[in-house]
Amino acid sequence: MNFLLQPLTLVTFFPLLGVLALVFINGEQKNTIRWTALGTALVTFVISLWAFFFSGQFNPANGDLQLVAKYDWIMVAGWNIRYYIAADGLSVMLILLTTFLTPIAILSTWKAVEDRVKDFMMFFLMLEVGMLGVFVAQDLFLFYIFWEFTLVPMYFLIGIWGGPNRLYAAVKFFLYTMAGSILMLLAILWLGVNQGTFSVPDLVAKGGIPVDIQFWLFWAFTAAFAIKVPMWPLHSWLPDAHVEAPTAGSVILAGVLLKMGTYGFLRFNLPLFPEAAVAAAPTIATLAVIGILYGAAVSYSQKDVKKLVAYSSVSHLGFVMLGMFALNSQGIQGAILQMINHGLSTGALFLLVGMIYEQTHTREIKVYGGLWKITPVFGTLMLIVALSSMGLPGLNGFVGEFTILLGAFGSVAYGSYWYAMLSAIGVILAAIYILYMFQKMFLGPAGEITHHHEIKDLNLREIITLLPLLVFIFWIGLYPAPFFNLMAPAVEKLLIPFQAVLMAAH
Amino acid sequence: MVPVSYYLVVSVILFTLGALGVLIRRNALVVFMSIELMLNAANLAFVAFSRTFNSYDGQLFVFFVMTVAAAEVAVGLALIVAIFRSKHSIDVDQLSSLKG
Amino acid sequence: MFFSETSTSGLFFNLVPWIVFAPVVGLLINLIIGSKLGEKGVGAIASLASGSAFVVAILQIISLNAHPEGAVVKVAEWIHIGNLAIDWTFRIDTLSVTMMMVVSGVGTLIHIYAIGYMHEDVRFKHDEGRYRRFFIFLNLFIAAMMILVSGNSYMMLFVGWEGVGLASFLLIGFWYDMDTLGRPSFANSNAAKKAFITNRVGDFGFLLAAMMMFWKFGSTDFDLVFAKVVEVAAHEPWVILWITIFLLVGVAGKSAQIPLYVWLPDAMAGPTPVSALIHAATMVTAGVYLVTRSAPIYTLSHDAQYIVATVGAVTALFAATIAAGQYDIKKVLAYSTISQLGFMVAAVGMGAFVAGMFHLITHAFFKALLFLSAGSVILGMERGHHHLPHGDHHEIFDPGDMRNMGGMRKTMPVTFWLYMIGTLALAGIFPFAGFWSKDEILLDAAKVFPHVYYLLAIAAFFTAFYMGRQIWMVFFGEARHAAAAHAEESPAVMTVPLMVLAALSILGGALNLPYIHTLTNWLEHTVKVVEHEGEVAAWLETSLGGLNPWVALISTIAALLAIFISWLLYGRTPLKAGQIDPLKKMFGPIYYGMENKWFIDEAYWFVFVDRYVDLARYLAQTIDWDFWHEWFHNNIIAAGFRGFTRFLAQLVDLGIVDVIISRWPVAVAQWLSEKLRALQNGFVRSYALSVLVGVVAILGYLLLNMK
Amino acid sequence: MTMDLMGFILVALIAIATAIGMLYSRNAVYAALFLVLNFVSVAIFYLMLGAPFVALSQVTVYAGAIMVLFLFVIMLLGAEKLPPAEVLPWQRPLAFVLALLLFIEGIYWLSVKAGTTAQIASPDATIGTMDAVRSMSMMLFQEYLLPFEVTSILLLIAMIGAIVLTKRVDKKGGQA
Repeated sequence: MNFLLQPLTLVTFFPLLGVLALVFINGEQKNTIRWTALGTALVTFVISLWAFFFSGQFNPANGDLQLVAKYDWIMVAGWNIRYYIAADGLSVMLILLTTFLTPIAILSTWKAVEDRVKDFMMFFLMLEVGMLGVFVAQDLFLFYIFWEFTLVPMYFLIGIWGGPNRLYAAVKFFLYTMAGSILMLLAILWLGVNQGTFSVPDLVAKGGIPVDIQFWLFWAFTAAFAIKVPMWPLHSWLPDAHVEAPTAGSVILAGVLLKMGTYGFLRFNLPLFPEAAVAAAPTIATLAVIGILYGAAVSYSQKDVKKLVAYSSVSHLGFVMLGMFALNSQGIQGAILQMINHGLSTGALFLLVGMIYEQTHTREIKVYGGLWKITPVFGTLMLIVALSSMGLPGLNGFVGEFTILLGAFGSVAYGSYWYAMLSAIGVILAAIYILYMFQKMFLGPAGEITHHHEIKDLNLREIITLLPLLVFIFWIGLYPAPFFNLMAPAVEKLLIPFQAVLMAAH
Repeated sequence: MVPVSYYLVVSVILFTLGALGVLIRRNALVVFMSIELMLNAANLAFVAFSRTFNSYDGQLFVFFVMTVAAAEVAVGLALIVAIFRSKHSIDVDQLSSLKG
Repeated sequence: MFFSETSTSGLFFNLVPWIVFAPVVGLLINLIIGSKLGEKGVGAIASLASGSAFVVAILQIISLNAHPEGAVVKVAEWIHIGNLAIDWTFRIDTLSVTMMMVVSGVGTLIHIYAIGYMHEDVRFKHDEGRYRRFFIFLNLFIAAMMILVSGNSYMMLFVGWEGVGLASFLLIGFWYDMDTLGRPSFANSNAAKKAFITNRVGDFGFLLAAMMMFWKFGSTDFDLVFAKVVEVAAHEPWVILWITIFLLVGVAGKSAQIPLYVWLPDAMAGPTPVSALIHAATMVTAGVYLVTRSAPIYTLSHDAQYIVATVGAVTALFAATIAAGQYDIKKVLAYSTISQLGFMVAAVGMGAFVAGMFHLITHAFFKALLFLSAGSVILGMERGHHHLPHGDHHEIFDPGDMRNMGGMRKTMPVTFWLYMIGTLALAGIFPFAGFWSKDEILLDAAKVFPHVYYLLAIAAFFTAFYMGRQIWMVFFGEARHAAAAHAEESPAVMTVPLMVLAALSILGGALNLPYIHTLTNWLEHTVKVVEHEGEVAAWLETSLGGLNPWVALISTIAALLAIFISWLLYGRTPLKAGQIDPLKKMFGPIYYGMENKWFIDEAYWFVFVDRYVDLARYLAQTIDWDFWHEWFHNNIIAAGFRGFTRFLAQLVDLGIVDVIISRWPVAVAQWLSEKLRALQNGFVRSYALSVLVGVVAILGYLLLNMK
Repeated sequence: MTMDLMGFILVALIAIATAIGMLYSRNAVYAALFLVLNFVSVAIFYLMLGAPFVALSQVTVYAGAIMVLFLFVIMLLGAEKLPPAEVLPWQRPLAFVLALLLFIEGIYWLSVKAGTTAQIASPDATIGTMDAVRSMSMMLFQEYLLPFEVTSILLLIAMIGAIVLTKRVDKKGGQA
């Protein structure tokens, strides 16, 4: 019983209770199923809040891993695999983001998913378990299991409830991610076998991996994470998956699944291979800068609004990577915040796009036009979210982007202003594609669809779905201090080994 | 008294002869008889041990063996008759249709 | 010059956040319950919000008189990471309060004006529901602009900087579903987008400057930056130069200087109060404020000052030439604004910060006056058009085209006189406000950068010319369109604020009269007034207490001459309907260029926009989709994988694995069974023999192993 | 050498001789007769070992019933002799060798185990009397009741089997 009541274990596996409950509900009782799933997700969110803020067991001022649950699991033949979960400032917000976005995503499916609702909700809750597991696992083996586990429900979510080309997208998503994961698995096994433990904190404390081997391990991990992020040029699965996935799937995919990649860099690549990370920083930064500019330019040219948002993720995640490998506190804290921001903003964008798609069944930008006049609430919310996405000061996107650029500008690891200066052009390009999208859909005269189709403004449920996201968009934009405070000690701890390494490298 | 081991020696000799008979005779009836001989040798050993351990179990076993032998003979001979009807021979070497 | 927060006790300094909160409260009220308040209520709430900010600004002046060193008021932390500390901190000093006064003062007047203007505008455009939205946006603008002028750090300034950009975007695109003539179109929203994106280019420069400041000075707070600036300038002068240039990019974006001025003429798509407030009086002067605020940095680099002053001066002249060739009443004023901003930028660029600020203030008065009067003219034209007997309201009618006007001094006398005052002030005629401020700039330019002086003087000449042209075309002569003949005067809610502005345009010069220098003394607390020791021409020695009679005389004569020439061309023989502009007859190709804005828009379009669109399309379609997503995926990854699997299946599996795992064992088994088959001879006896072999062997084994 | 031993040796020689005789008589009838003799001599052994009931059963069942059956079949089939045609040349020598080995193994085992089996334990008073038959019967119908009853079923099945196998079926039945 102690095992189950451990806060993080409870948070991680609570959605499974919902899955269990759903098993016993008749598939025809769709509303019961929806309420059960939503209730489960909400309770999970409440438990996660309790675990971090009200249980008294988590102290944000402490940069160490907390809420530890550690049990021996597979301890044969020198394989010290443990059930080891814990959280620190690096993962708290991502865990909360997951538990926060899941109920919102479920709420967004109320009318959108009518087919096989029970299966959908079961997969969705299982997906939540997988994602939470990824963020809490401190044992590489356990992490890998959760990491791969998330693929399965997502595969079905895309493959069953997706758009017309869903099977192609689902298979592509699955295979690309798997391909990267294999290399990571090799690296994990090497570490586990040679270092005698799979536990990340132990591995970090032990250190002493020779630099040339670090190099190989670093890039093996990078292969898995870079595909997930996705870093340019490994992004070609993303538009398919995003476009074909159902709205809730896109929200979770953009909001949380992509963050698993960036989180992976933060949790594993940086602390485990500091020398390799410093050596690779300029390379990663170059890819990130290309991703920022390329993603923004490609977004601008999209005809499908969902694709536009999908490519904008390439650009935004480029910022995250740029900040992370700046290897200073501004860059990394900005990167973590930007992960959250992207989850909120792009999640909200996908929700909004999904809401209009439900009515018109088209995502082509040019058939809209003049929507703001017909649907003022929808237009206003879209404007706020779009501005957040393009980084308007006062909204969340800016705080993340600015701190990232600032970190990159003064990064010792990069040793050049050019990365930040070129990425700052991304700020201009972001304005171009976001405003283009907003203008062509919401401004101007009524378009083909707007003219012939009776489009209703958002209803109460949809507003309630979006409202929590908007609250955070403003909160982070105006007063991000609580968020920075939550991660600052952990980031400072993460950076300690780099000071020496950077000193030696430059 | 004659030592029991003597009987056992005789039993061994009879058994060996019986086995030899199975192997070298082609006449199915004689093969059959050799089998009976082997059974007898075993029976003899049973009785000898019964005597040694002063127990009736051995003798009772002989009794059962005889019953089984009687049943065996009944069926075996019936088989031989049946085979003879089709093959017109009781030479076991003629019955090699199971050749691999 | 560090301020301590204790000095704020007992004063009004702590009220300063309300200059932002008041308009925010106003916009929230209008957003949430505005639909129930009615037009009057919405307008009143918004004006009241803006007026409250004005009151707070006045209270700050009172406080500053007692404590001229000012104060900083910290409201909350914003971004704190490591040694990066950016707070929501308000700064009260003479400079920021001056800007607050201008923004909230002019802003409030324009709010009141807009109550009347928008009441009619939404009716002409047939969308009365949008009335409320206008005031929400206007309050949003006031809030953002207040953040801009009152922030204590470059980053808080930047929040306002982008915030006013957003408000500008929303207001330019206010009639987002039509063009300026009310036809369904993307034109207005394109203008809005253009403004925002061009501003973003400027913001890009600002961001780079801010980041460089943080890494070189350790902060973006004004005081902390200025405290270290001398030290850094001594070691790394290039840092100062780059920061100033990056800031200049920001200034060029926001204050519409070359090369980023192109958005401002298009911004006239917004309703006229917007043009007056944002695109003439306040937002576009943010760049001037920024340079003035950054005075300690700019004064350290002569190169930077030279560049800024030159950019300003060239813009001033360049825009003035274009203004002379425009037909749209607001476009003329737009280019005039760019030109006047050039004056201000040139002034602050060469270190004449007080002169720049002075001109900023007077310009805010008279240009707001001009725009609002122009708005009054346009609405008058609309009304006239509306009342036309034949009622053909579907013909394409441009109420802002000066070629449709003429003789309107009779139909709109109040507006005419107000417009006249604005024109004289802008042309720099004694004793209107523009005379004093422009003169001060010219005087300083003559002292510091002679080439700037020449450029500005010519620009001043053009200014007087195009304003004269406008007056003659609009108000004199005969009506060239029936609408002009039937135009009606605007209501008091619009004309009263204009009269206030007119009064300010007349008396604004009193702020900084020679010998008295109220503004100089006032700003001295914040901006160190630098005395220049440049090559001072002998004739300048006659300068008396900041008024050089020669400079004043030359500019006044030039202005009068320009007005005279304009009278010769447009006033003596008024234009007839459909007649070609006389200037065009005289300077054919040159005028063609002026008329078409020297084709700068087209050039930008060709060089940047089209190229970017092409590049984006190429990247998206050819590179990303066709090549990377399709070709590479299908032909390299998928086909490669298929090839690999085929290789595995055919060569490895059938060629190696299958041979080892199945064919060889089969062969062995076959050979073995071929041999062993002989044992299976079918003879019962031989089987029995085998059994016996087994028996013997097993028995032997048991015996041998028996204990 | 006691009378007992001499008698034993005599009977043993007869038993072995008749066994060899059975093995080597070309005529199956002779073989059967040799076997009858052998059975009788074994029956004598049983008597000597104090198992008169078994001895009697041996004579009646084996020497009497079973061997008569054999003779009947031999006569019935008229196949008492086979033509000398050896198809398995190795069979015979190999059989001898194996038989020898088996014999040696048996003897070896006896010699090793001689310590425990060389002597007959002190003769029980009951064995060899009519009491013994009683005791045996008691055991048979009490302790071994189930096997005894099973043998009856076995015999029944054997009987049915023999009838089925030897029953001449018409050609149409297809049974050989």
